[in-house]
Amino acid sequence: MTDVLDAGANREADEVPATTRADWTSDQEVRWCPGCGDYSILTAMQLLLPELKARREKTVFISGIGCAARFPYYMNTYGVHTIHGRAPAVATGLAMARPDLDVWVIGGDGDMLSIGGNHLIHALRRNVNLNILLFNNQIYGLTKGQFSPTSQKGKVTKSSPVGLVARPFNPISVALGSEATFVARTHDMDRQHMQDTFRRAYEHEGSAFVEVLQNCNVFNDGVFSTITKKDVREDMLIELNHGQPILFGSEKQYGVALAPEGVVIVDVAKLGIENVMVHDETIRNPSTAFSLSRIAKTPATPTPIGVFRAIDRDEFSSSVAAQIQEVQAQLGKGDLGDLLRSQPTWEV
Amino acid sequence: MTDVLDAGANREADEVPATTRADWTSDQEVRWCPGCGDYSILTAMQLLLPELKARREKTVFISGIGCAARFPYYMNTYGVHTIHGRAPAVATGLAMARPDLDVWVIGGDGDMLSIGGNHLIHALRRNVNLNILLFNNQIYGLTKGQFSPTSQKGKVTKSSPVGLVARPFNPISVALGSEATFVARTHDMDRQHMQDTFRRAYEHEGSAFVEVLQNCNVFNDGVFSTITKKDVREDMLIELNHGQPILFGSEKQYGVALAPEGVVIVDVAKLGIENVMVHDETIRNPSTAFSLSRIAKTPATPTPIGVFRAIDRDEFSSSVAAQIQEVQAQLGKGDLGDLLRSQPTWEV
Amino acid sequence: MTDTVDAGPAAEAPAVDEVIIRFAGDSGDGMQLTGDRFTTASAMFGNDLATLPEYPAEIRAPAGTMAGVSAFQVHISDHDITTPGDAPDVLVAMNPAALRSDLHTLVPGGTVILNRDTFEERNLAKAGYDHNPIDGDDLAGYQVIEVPMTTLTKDACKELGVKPRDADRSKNFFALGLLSWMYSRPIEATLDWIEVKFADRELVAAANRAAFNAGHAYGETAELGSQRVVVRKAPLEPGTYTNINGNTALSWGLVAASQLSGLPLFLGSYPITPASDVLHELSKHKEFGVTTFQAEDEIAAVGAAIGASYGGSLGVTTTSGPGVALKGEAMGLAVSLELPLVVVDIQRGGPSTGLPTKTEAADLMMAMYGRHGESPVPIVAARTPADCFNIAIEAARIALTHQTPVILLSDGYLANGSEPWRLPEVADLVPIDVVYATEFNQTNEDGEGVFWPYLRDENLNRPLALPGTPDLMHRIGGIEKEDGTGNVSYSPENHELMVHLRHKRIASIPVPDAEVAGDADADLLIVGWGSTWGAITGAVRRIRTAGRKVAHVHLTHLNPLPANLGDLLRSHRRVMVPEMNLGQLSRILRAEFLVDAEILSKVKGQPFTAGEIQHAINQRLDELAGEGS
Amino acid sequence: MTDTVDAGPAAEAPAVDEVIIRFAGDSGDGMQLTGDRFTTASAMFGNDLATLPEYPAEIRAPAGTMAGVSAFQVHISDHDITTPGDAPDVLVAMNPAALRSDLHTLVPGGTVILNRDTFEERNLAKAGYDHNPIDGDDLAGYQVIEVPMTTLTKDACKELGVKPRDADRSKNFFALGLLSWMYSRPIEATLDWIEVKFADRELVAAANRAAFNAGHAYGETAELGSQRVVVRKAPLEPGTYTNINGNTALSWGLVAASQLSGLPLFLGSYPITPASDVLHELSKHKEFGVTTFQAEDEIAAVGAAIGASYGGSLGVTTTSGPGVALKGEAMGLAVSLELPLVVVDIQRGGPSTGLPTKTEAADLMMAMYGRHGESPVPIVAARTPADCFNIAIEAARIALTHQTPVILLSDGYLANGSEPWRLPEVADLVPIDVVYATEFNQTNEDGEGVFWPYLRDENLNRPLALPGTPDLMHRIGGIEKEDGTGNVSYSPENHELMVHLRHKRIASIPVPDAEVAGDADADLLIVGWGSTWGAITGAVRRIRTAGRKVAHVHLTHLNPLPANLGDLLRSHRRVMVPEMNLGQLSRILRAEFLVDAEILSKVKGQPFTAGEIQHAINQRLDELAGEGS
Ligand SMILES: Cc1ncc(C[n+]2csc(CCOP(=O)(O)OP(=O)(O)O)c2C)c(N)n1
Ligand SMILES: Cc1ncc(C[n+]2csc(CCOP(=O)(O)OP(=O)(O)O)c2C)c(N)n1
Ligand code: SF4
Ligand code: SF4
Ligand SMILES: [Mg+2]
Ligand SMILES: [Mg+2]
Repeated sequence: MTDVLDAGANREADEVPATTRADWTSDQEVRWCPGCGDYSILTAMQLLLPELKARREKTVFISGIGCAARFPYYMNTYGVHTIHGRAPAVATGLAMARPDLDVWVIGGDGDMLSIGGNHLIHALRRNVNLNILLFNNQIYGLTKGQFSPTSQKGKVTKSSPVGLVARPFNPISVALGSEATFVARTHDMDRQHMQDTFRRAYEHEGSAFVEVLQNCNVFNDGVFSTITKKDVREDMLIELNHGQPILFGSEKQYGVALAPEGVVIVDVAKLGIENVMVHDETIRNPSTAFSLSRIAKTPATPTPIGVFRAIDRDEFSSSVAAQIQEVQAQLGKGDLGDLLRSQPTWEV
Repeated sequence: MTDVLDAGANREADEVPATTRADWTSDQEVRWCPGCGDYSILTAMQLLLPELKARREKTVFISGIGCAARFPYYMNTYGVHTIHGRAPAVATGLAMARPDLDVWVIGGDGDMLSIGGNHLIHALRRNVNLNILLFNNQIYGLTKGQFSPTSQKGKVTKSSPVGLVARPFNPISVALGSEATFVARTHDMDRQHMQDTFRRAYEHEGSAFVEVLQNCNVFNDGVFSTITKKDVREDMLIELNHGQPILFGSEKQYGVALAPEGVVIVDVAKLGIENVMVHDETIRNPSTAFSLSRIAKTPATPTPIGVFRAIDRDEFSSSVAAQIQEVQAQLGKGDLGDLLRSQPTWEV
Repeated sequence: MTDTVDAGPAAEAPAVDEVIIRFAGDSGDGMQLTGDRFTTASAMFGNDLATLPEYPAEIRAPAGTMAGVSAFQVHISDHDITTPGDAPDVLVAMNPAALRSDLHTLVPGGTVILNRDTFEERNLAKAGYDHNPIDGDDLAGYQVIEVPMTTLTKDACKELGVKPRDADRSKNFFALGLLSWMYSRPIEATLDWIEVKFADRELVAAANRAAFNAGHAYGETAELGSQRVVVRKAPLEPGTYTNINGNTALSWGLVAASQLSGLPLFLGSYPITPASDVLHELSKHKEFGVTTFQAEDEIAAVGAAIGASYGGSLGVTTTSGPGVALKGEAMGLAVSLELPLVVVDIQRGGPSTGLPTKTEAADLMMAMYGRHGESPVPIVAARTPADCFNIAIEAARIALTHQTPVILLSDGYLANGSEPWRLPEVADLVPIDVVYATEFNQTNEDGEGVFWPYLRDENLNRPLALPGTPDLMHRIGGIEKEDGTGNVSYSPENHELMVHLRHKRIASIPVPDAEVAGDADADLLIVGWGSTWGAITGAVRRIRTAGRKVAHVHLTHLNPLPANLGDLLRSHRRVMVPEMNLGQLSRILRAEFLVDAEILSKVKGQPFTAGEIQHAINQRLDELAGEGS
Repeated sequence: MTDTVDAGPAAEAPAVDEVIIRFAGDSGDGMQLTGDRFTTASAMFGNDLATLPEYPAEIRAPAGTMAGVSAFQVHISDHDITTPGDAPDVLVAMNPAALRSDLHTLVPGGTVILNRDTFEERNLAKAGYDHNPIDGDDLAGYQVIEVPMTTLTKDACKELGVKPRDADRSKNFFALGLLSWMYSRPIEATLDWIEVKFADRELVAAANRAAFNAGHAYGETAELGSQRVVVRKAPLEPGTYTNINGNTALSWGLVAASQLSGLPLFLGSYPITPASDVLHELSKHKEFGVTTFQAEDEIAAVGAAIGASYGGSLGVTTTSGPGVALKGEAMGLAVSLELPLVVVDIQRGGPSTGLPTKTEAADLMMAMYGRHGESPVPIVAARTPADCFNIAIEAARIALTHQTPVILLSDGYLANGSEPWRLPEVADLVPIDVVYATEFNQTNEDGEGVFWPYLRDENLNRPLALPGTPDLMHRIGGIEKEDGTGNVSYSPENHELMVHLRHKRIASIPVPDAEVAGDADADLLIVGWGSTWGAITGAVRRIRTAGRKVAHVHLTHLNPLPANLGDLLRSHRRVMVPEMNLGQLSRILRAEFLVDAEILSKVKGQPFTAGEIQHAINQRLDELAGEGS
């Protein structure tokens, strides 16, 4: 067992053997509905990890319950399919115990924003080294079609037969309100963008939160098609690129600019390119990122994708470990006999 | 029982008898530590409710567990001291069942942001008609001094003997990230400000979230004294007043202004009063309010108090009730016999 | 929508007293719908019946594989029956996977009807066959009817202009037509239903109609004449019937309880299989003033139900095992607050996520003990799908008249299974009397009226004063409180008093005496609870028909237990408790009555068959006879 | 820090064999500290002892009221004792509220030492006295020693320049000095302790020292000579001793288990009374590589412990009843995953929030059954404060060697109570052998090595392969899985197999046989578990000393039960089970062994006294004698 844990230390030492997608594919039959957006996310991941030169034995997928949460079964890595909503909690313990691992957390909008909302926001606040992917299909897929906390107001579902009354969360806003250090959005129709985003998440030290817009073609088909379909993307997806002006549209004719009430979409020709906002992921104040998260009011209006925020901050597990190391450096490793004698003792 | 529920309907009809603080004071001995900030919050509430011409029998305090959560026992109203973290959930059910009541939710930073964080953000998202007061003392008082999710990084407590590793939530940011329609902050050293703020919360239709900075003189004494003590307030508290430029300091020499990375504190003389931000609670986009919530980085730097955001939006319980009324208006009140025959039947 | 139907044109076909048919195919093949329509037609024809839908675990498995098989078993008869049948007489297999997965359930010599078109290489491989079973020995000993259902359906649809791919989706109606012919089912109701259901998709309606007619005609023309039989009407009690599943019955029972008590129904729930349908059903009934609240999790769901109950609603929360495990702390609060609350647990296979779509009854002990401290709650259990209606009312009645959370246990089998239900007269349902306090009930030292929220009546129950009631303002909470005043109290004596009071007031809730079915003087007593009722009853009938004696007691109330139960248990030489767990009721009986109650356990995610219980009874009777001699 | 102390100057004082002293005062009066110091001095002197701290419920009550009374009872003796005593011989009452609340606990004729200065109008009123008890009949029948402690303390401090208000805070040291004189306690250790404790607050140290000396001198000078006695050393087994409370012992036991197993200790916890001190204590021991994680709630706490355990740590979660009620679902996950996990429940008064600072032992049934489905877990319980050390190791040993969650039951009485503990030799502690898989354990159809996470060994346990182990990548989850491969499986047969395997592997965990204390041939057997050990043992000793026969079995393992228990139970005419609940172990014994085990219940938030159990035993013995004759 010491070997296993120490293997982490030597990780950089040995060369990582080259792998292919097949190496990352488990022997389990994939059991999502034909056409489900989850397939393309799985593919993106299975293609990315070989590129990252990740080690399969050092990679763990932790999930809750839901269609999305079946993900770990299909990865030829370590994996735990836990219980509904609790994946961030289980993953936090694992990441703390084993800083040598790459821990991915996978869950749906119900799993991580409904029952698991609290664990999610606390993991983000703590900045635990987790790559958290929330597959947002704005519905409960596995339980066959109830609304979720990201479903749009008015939505008719099995549990809202005359239309949903409540307004949804904006997952990016929730994450930013919870002090997340890395916040991004991507979607299941663009494999390259997913890979780029997942790569960034992987490289981030601390909690990386990625919302993946995902189509549930059985219970919520086409909910993102107004923005993610190939032919509308240019006009409807606002790609955020660090250091670049935020422009979109077939001619890059639209841009994003600061306004008193937050950032707004502007006509570049009218406003002048020099007034278009240049995206900076690294601003420590999350206000601008938050403002960007508010551009899209529904999944049918232009929506930013890419990395909203990516800042450096002490990672939780390593800070915890550092405290332990400091104490041990100061006091030496604990001796059980001494501990037992640490209160007043007497001899008989 | 019909009488009781109907009493709500006639509420406006009868004149509300004048009450005094004594009428709102229960016969139970108050059991907080001498000097606890909770006393002044209690006083503020007991003084405010007579002014509001509220009815005692229509007022319910729902709390979780913690020192703060003892609050209901001391109010001569209806009250339920529930379990740790669940007050927003219980209150949601009550508010939905009884739109005629004024439901207040009281809890500490542990109760509502640690174990109860998820219920809080969902109540805010739904915009249920609750007045939610979070007594933030940045500590677990009742369990005698562990850190809470609002405790500052580095804080030494019983459960963080060599200093707390994680960064805190900013309750205002959390609330705004959760779509809260009313978000405010006040503190236990200023009775008038508390009353003004609680009054606004009371008048708001939907979830009103108020963070009350509260001193726990036993386990976290003076944590807010750098900003709330009488002699420093002018310089350290930034009062937000709707329609007014955001100014503070003994000479109103400081102000708040928009900057690319969010709002910042400025020297009025240098920047010119005309560039100081005029506070507008009613902007629907929460970005500016969020930005304001980020001004104070620790409880020792200038901190905005007052109402950050107050917008109108469909209240949850009444929307739910409206759906029922609509269906009933359309179909008439349900008949049980018809229900039983609503599937194919046959005679034997 | 009451239809009267006659026996139809097939009156001349030979009669059989019952038949068990199992429709099996891919999840995408519409087997649940097919089974459901066949059931409805049979119900309306006048048979007694029972159904067992079985669908794959939550996730949608790859088409054509064993994991993707969805089945629906229906038992129809000319007499009173209680189970969906031990083993089907007929298996309709829409693809090789269905055949492979379900053939073993068929009775020896039974009939297999298969869709010939699907038995080609790709599908055979997906099903895991390395050969074609039609050509091998697999089907030896069965009667096999091969029908090219896909082809025939497509042919029938061709002239309608339906694309072949779309026509393929109608092949289940072909099967339904064929089976309707074989069992002489009335066809009008089905054709009408197609009309209504697909009213806004005319082409689909036409295709389904064409497929159904083609299937029906196929029986006539394909020399299957010898297969045609009729199952005559069962001598059911006169009345209006509907075919109902457990979750619908339960939902309606909750609506009924709301009407009977005059309290608005508030459901706080979080979706979970197999309980979600109650949330769906109740969400549809806003005309009854029902409020449904899909909460962020199970704890919020029960919390909101408690809040609503405190406000004067009938507060209900519905879930399955994992949800109940989460609600324990909040239920303890309701115990301490002494507030009415109905907690519905539609049990499924456990532990943990377990087998979400499969049935089990292993949550009884959690219902009894799944809370910290001494935290007693009444428990009731439904025995048949239709019984869920009564039990929902009973649970609400206990909750509202004794100010206590009540746990109602159903299970996946009852939830989705159905049976004909003779509709009760609404006027015959007993109102639930709910009284709220409106006046002071005590005088303080100064002679002023005051309200004591924990002043107990003769049943040890406390008065509930709803918020909004003038003058009766008071505070309650989960901390121990003084009996009477309800003030927080840490007194040792008071705590002991309250622990005993809470225990006693639940233990003394009146419940009807247990009734013995079968032979009161039998050596062997079978004690059951919940959905085992059907299988036990079926078994007991068979045993007695065979001339042996056996007694059966079925418990509706699991806490408190009927007062006469101990005597009943002791008046038989041997007691056996069939349970879908490892022996939970039997442990309770042993602890309570020191009776050597023996478990007959089945934990396979499937209900007992009558045959399994019959076999176990015969074994015990043989042993007893041996001992006796 | 080992001190050796001799009997001191009071050797000539008359000896008594034991004394029970109760220090009582306002929460602000420092009674816990006073009791603690007196205890330490007595321990170091060589007495056997047991303590019972009692503090008000969580909230800080108004000063001077009954609700604010804090007390500390200590029992010191020259022989082996097992309880903090039935009724104190001496009550030290620092204010009227303390007198009023605790006087009734005193033995008839006992001694009351009171702080005269506090018996003035305001304090009397706050305590609810309408007269001064010193002047009334209240104290008739007791020996009363009135001491103006406040005045004398202030006087003693005056010359030090301590403000009177600050001096007032030292009056508990006056009381401690006085009692130290009365019971001839060594004083050096206390004076040293003051030095160290208040090292950085010199004036406080000086005030406390002055007050202590003044109290000690007061005994000498105030003609209290006749009160002076000595309680001689107890003949304890030779060794190094420390005085330890249950929560500290438990924390150290967990550290020891980590050392013995070579696994890092990971504690996921959420603060809750009376368990928080374990979190506090373990947070201090980073030198042992202990990671403590204060989670956002109890579910996250157990979730993180499961995650850490999966990663190769010793995963532990600590809480009290309400927390366990929340952890049920996650514990079910650990059952299904078959992962090691220790769940510590420091029981308190319930249901719901209940009596957070009071003791109770009513979570046994929840430990057994508080999860959905068949979800068995081993359960162990500690019997004394020091025993918490052993039990923590035992719980970890079972968890780590059988890959299962284990529930450890302690309670508020053990958690805060203390006793002298002979320190074990570290070398004598038995290592915990943990083996992780590092190699393939199966060959697939293609002859390649594969890893099957649910391939069982002869104890039915599965291999654990830690993430990071090359090649052994595999997936586990809470859905039912195929035995062997661990793949998701919905097969009925496999599910039944797994349910039985999970049951059997827990049921067959080897636990030591139960041992009988007392008379093996007695008619009456007392069966206990947990913290009742002290009171039962004390009672059994008294009964036997009085010449009657009684047997005592105390269970450490509650699931599975010792193999010989059934025979033991059946070999006595009568079985009585004292429990701080309404009969939870007795129900288990009844169900398991069909033995008429009778409950002796106490649910007052307080431990049994030996006298209460002695009384009940005598009653039963009388009845048995009657029957026998
Ligand atoms: C404690 C608990 N509550 C409820 C469920 C039922 N359940 C399973 S998945 C799910 C939600 C699925 O939605 P989402 O998380 O959005 O995932 P998706 O299926 O859409 O990918 C629910 C409610 C459960 N398994 N456990
Ligand atoms: C389920 C549960 N977990 C833990 C506790 C213990 N507990 C009581 S109050 C509290 C936190 C108190 O802190 P906070 O909410 O900030 O309130 P404060 O006392 O500071 O006002 C905790 C952890 C409990 N009562 N119930
Ligand atoms: S239900 Fe929706 S989310 Fe789930 S597998 Fe099917 S398409 Fe995908
Ligand atoms: S512990 Fe702190 S918050 Fe609690 S009553 Fe005392 S001072 Fe107030
Ligand atoms: Mg989803
Ligand atoms: Mg607090």
